Order: sequence, then structure tokens, then C-alpha cells
Amino acid sequence: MTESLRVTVDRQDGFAIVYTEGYINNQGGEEIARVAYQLIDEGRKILLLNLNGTKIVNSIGISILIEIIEKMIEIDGKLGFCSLTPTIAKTFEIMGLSQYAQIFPDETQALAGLHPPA
Amino acid sequence: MTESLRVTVDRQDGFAIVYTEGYINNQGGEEIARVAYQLIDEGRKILLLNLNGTKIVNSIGISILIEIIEKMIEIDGKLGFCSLTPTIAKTFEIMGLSQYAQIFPDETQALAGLHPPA
Amino acid sequence: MTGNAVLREVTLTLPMLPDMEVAASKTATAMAEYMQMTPDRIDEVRMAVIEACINAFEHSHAPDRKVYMTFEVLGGGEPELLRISVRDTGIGFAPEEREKPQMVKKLTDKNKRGWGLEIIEGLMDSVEIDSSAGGGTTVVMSKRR
Amino acid sequence: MTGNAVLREVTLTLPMLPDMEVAASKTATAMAEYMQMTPDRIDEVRMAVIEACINAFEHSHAPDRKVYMTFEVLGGGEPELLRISVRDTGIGFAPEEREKPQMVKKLTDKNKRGWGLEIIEGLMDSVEIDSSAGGGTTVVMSKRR
Ligand SMILES: Nc1ncnc2c1ncn2[C@@H]1O[C@H](COP(=O)(O)OP(=O)(O)O)[C@@H](O)[C@H]1O
Ligand SMILES: Nc1ncnc2c1ncn2[C@@H]1O[C@H](COP(=O)(O)OP(=O)(O)O)[C@@H](O)[C@H]1O
Repeated sequence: MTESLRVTVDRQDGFAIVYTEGYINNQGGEEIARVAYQLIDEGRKILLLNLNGTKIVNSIGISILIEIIEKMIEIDGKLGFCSLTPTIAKTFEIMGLSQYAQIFPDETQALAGLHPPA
Repeated sequence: MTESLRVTVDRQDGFAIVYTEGYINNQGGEEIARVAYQLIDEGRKILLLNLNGTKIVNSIGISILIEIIEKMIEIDGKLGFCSLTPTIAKTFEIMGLSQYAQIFPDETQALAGLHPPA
Repeated sequence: MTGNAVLREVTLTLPMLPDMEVAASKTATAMAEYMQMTPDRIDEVRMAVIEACINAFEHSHAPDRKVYMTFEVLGGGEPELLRISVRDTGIGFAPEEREKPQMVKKLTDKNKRGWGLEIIEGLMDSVEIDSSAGGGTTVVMSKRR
Repeated sequence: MTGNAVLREVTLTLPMLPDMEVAASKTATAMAEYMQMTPDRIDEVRMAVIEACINAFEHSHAPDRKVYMTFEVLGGGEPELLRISVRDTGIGFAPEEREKPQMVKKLTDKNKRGWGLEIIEGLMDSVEIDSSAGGGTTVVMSKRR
């Protein structure tokens, strides 16, 4: 039980924003990965993960996000994160994840920073 | 520790609104009583307790509120409550408190229902 | 059909000290949220837990100054019932001799207290009290999802 | 001066089952709120507790499938430090042999895991691990108010 992660997608030309709501544990991470790989398969190379609705994560969930980053590096794409809680941001910092995926305070700045195709 | 109840008062002619923020336990109840008796001493006979900022209470705190109701009945005044959580409203119902003090959904309806001097 | 397998059991031991009832209520909230109980019902559980704890704090005179709680999620497959037990090793009391409090009397009575068990019974689906002189008190209260 | 008297001690026993780490994190939150820790620091404690619990769930292979936690508030008069201990009776491990994970390696490594203890150390003020083969594991982590 405990409500599972809800993921919603805003598909745009060439990029997409993925919104999460809930706990990013192993199932939550897998659900995000499933959605992300589908978006990549559809030809998108720029993804923004907006974690505004996520207040807790665990390291199992994050390790699945690292798989997505690896994939993005492979295809020469970009994965950005925005709207993290201070603790999630600090955790990404501790892990050195912020060197391989851009972290933005909010969606507006993320969209400006990731330069999605207009 | 645990933050103690904050009480603020909006004094009007002949009546007053008392706003609480935090846990109404014994100390919280006593703080409300202190403020209420002062308002009564100042000549006010109509008081509205707006509990919008209170998400938990305990029965020790409520028993102190009953003292205020007793006092109000004595001086032929009125004590109203508004903006209760559903659980606090249900608790007042269980106790039969709602027969001796009027419960209003919000401040607007409370002000209309208590008929404070214009 | 309500299955009655214990799906989850968590135990919590609290000192009888100010505000510790709030810690108990948070653990109760966590278990109720795990079951996906509705927020209003969770809030009712929380209030009942606070009352049961402060009763033990105030009335038990338990020499170890501790409250022993268990939170059990029961059900047949899916969580259906939250059962919470609040135990102290204090002086106990005779629950059957308890007088039902009445607001009309309490309003003029000097002692305005005596509402805790009434509130617990009103907010939970079922409540059982096991208490005896010198043998401590256990309150077991349940609420369906 | 940091007093080190134990002002409050709460114990929690959890089953090693999905989502129970969230219950532990709520109890931690309650204790940290009692101390009036700032919300951001409370959140860091919460995350560290989740990591310590899932480590025990995943790696300990404890036969009783239980995690034993204590939450202690320490201080001289005023609460100053929250100390949380997470114990299991499992197979244990050698913390000193643990390799520090590096993102640059993990990105190409098939095993992307191994971040839990790193995160706990980064979020708490101090962490001690007592573990031995067959003797179970106890992680004691502290954070000042
Ligand atoms: N855990 C307990 N140990 C001993 N006595 C108790 C306990 N809980 C309740 N009681 C007794 O039952 C009475 C009624 O309790 P309650 O309805 O909660 O109201 P209150 O706590 O306001 O007195 C108490 O006054 C006390 O005498
Ligand atoms: N409670 C525990 N019992 C046994 N082994 C543990 C425990 N906690 C950690 N370990 C060992 O330490 C390793 C590193 O743990 P951690 O840094 O949390 O990363 P992860 O859990 O992702 O592997 C684990 O893979 C495991 O071998």
C-alpha cells in the first residue's frame, strides 16, 4: 500500500516535461524510467523531471534515475531536474549527480536552461 | 518544547475574535482562558474563537474551554467557535459542547450568527 | 469479509513526558496513511491516540513512566483495519464504574474533566479496555479503513 | 556547552516490509519537531532514517525481519541533539571495507547502487556503524538542532 507514485507527462516537440507526485522508491523510480524510455523511443532527447510533487525519495529510486542519465549521455541528450526539495537537492549534490544532470530551481528557469527546440 | 500555542486577538467594540495557532493542550487551553477572561473583564460579552490554525486539541485543553463557556453563560454572553477541523467539530459534537456554544463553518458566518454590536 | 491476518505490526515505547503523545499520534498517522485511510479518519485516529496516551501519562502512575503501544494493520490481503493498543503498567482502574460525562452537569461542576474515553469511543469504531487494580491498563482501539 | 543528558527516549520496532521505512521517518519527524529543529533539517533526518531502514530491510537478512530503533533527544536542559539508532540482528558487514561510491564510475557501472551510507553521512552531523559478521548492524546517527 502507501500511494504509489503518479507520473504525468507534458509532451512537446523534441522534449517533454515529466511531473511526479509521491514517493520515488524502487517502484517510483521504475515508473519514471518506463516513461522516460518511452519518450526517448519517441525521439525526444531533452527531458525535464519536475519533482515538485515529490517530497521523499530513496537511494534505490535515485539509482534508477542514474540509469536514465546514463542513457541520456549515450544518446547525447539532456536530462534536467527542477523544483527539488532542499533535501533532495542536497542529496543530489552529495552524490555528485548535479555534475551530470542540470538542476534548476523551477520550471521556467529549466526551460530557459535546457534550450528545448522552439 | 514543541511550539506552544500562539493566541492573537482582534478587539472590536463589545466583542472580539481570538485566533489560535497550534496545539490546544493544557497550556494552550490556559492561554486561551487567560485571554478570554481579560476580554470579558474589559466588558466584552461576545467572543469568537477562530481555531483555523489549530489542528490538534486534547480533552484537557477542551475542558478549559468549557470553563469559558460556563463563564459566558453566567454573564449572559456568547462564545462561538469557527473554522474547526472535522475531527475537532466531531469531538465537540460527541461531548455535547455544540449545544452550549455555537459552531460556525467560517468567520463570516460566525460574525453574522453571533450578532455582535455593529 | 474482513480478513484478520496481521499484515503489519509496529511497536512504540514512549516516556510519560509532555508532548510525547504527539510522537505517538505521528506513528499512528504513518500507519493509517500506509493503509490509505482518508485524511479525516486519520485525524480521528490521531486524536484518539492522543487521548489514550495522556490518560496513561496522567492517571496510570506507572513506576516505569512508559507507555507501550502496538499498531497493527489487519486485513485479508488488502489492509482493512488499524488496531492500536496503548498499555501502561500502572495502578489501573475499573472501566465499568466510569460515569458517562454529561455536558449539562460538567458546565456547573467544578471538575470539567472526564471526556477522554468518551472521545476515544466516539472517534474509533471499537474500543476495549482491560484494566485492573495494580495490574495496569490496556486500551485496544480499532478503526476500519 | 552541549549537555548530554537523555531528555527523551522513544523506541520503535518495525517489520522489514515495504513502506515501513516511511513510518520510521514519521516518528523521527515527530521527535525532531518536538525539538523544534528547522523544517529543512527535519527533512534531512527523515531521508537519513529512510536510508538506514531500507539498508536493514535489504541487506541484513535478519531472521526476525525486524528493525529496532531508538530516538533520543539529548541536551543540557534544552534539547540540543537528536540521536537515532537503527539496529538489526542480521548478517552484518564490514563498514571499513566499503568503497566510496563515485558518480563518474557509477554512470557506466552496471550496479548503480551503493549510495545509502554516503547519503546518511552527508545529511547527518555524525554517523557511527557497529557491524560484524553474524552479529548484526547498528547505525547510530546524530544531528544537532
Ligand atoms: N491508563 C489509565 N490508568 C488509570 N486510570 C485511568 C487510565 N485511563 C483512564 N483512567 C481513569 O478513568 C477516568 C476517566 O478517564 P477519561 O475519560 O479519559 O477522562 P479524564 O482523563 O479527563 O479524567 C480517569 O479520570 C481515570 O480515573
Ligand atoms: N544493515 C546492513 N546489514 C548488512 N549489510 C549492510 C547493511 N547496511 C549496509 N550494508 C552493506 O553496505 C553496502 C553499502 O550500503 P549503502 O551505502 O547503503 O548502499 P546500497 O544499499 O545501495 O547497497 C550494502 O550493499 C551492504 O553490503
